[in-house]
Amino acid sequence: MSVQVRFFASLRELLQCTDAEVPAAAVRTVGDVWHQAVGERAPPGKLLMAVNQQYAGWDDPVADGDEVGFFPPVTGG
Amino acid sequence: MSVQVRFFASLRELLQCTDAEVPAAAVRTVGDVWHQAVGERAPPGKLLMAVNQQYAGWDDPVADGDEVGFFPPVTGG
Amino acid sequence: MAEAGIRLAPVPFDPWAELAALQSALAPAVGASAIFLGTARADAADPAEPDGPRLTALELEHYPGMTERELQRIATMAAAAHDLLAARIVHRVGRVAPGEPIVLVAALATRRAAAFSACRQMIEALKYEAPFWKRECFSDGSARWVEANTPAAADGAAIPGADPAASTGLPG
Amino acid sequence: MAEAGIRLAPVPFDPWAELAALQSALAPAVGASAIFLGTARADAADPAEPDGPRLTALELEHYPGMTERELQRIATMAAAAHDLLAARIVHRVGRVAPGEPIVLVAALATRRAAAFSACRQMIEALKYEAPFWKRECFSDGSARWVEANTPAAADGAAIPGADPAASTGLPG
Repeated sequence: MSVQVRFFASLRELLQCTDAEVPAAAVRTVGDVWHQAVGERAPPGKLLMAVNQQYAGWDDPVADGDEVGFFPPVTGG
Repeated sequence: MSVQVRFFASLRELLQCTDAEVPAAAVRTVGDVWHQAVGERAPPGKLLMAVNQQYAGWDDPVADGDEVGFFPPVTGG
Repeated sequence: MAEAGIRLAPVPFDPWAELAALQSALAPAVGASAIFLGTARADAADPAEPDGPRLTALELEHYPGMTERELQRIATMAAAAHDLLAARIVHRVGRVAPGEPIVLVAALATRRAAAFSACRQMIEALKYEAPFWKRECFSDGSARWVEANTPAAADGAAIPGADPAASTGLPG
Repeated sequence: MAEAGIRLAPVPFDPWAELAALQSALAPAVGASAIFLGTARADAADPAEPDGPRLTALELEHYPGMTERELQRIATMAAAAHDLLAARIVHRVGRVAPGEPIVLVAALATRRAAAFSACRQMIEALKYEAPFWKRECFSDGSARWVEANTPAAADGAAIPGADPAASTGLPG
């Protein structure tokens, strides 16, 4: 009964967070997942997020078994 | 004392003209070269022309030793 | 139905061999192929100091699973929107040396307008949507994350809605 | 100063070998390469009769001297306008079989916007300004001259002033 949380690239280094797991009962939205995993620290100005590997928003719902990713602007290509 | 005249592609076939030479004294402009080489036949609606291998216009001047090319719209690439 | 193929390459790849195979598989239906190849440059760490530390490698991180999914979505959408015969995206991951290919985007079509538009659409979408992150390593041992790709508008092409951050509803 | 190279190919050429050599000569300065390849399609003579006679060859006539001059002008202008590291145009002449390359246009730059713009500019200029003429030969033994290239506007890109006919001052 949990939500997997993943951090990438400079955000992972900034937070010094490895991937985490938060209790599903404690979160309703992506924003909740951030605060459960990271604490009270405000998100950086440009933060991207995904639920189950699809782009999502701060207020999007999250359910048991979901995977939530947080990452900085992408710089591929 | 002459101007070389060259025809290309469908225009060459249409006119059944091979390359030609016209006396320089008889021509002042590209248009004069056309009529000296082809006769009274009006030019086709879409005709391109070049003097010394650079695009030119019907009224551009022509001098002894010049090469004048007439051709249809280009279709390369 | 257009072939829309994508691939992550953990080691250097040969874009020309890739293209030769794709082209010969689809000839003589193809009339126009538009191709973009992005390669790693040996830039100076600081443009103001051209004799200072230089880039010795790029490290390309990605989001396994999501990255492939995004690339496939981008290729499939471009193939459908422009009626392509084939769309192809190959992107390196891992450590990339200067001069090596990073990304190959190819659009094969009957006519050039479709090929060009699709190729451009794919690389712009990839730059702003595909989860890759570049870390630059320099000859003095320092390293830094690239903060953002060049904005599309400043780079000569306005790509409306290409920035997913604009629609996340993030406060602030 | 950018290398702006052009070549007429009287026999089939390998675009990928051409590009591999160009790219490796300029790496690691190059960051973005935009490439267009035009190839001969085995089209039906009449689109309304897909099972009718098909194209068996293209015959490409050119204006020796003027064609090279125009291609060189086009490549040099694009290289200068977009600050390219290299511009390259290769164009077939003579008899071309379906599936074979007709034209290769490559623009190598540090950044993608310049590469794309230069590549597109070169192929559009070539289509409307370089003196080449295509004759289509079909499986029933018939042949016809292609009358004009697809207008740039209908093909998705308005190229102001690309039609030299507009400025010839021809009466009528």
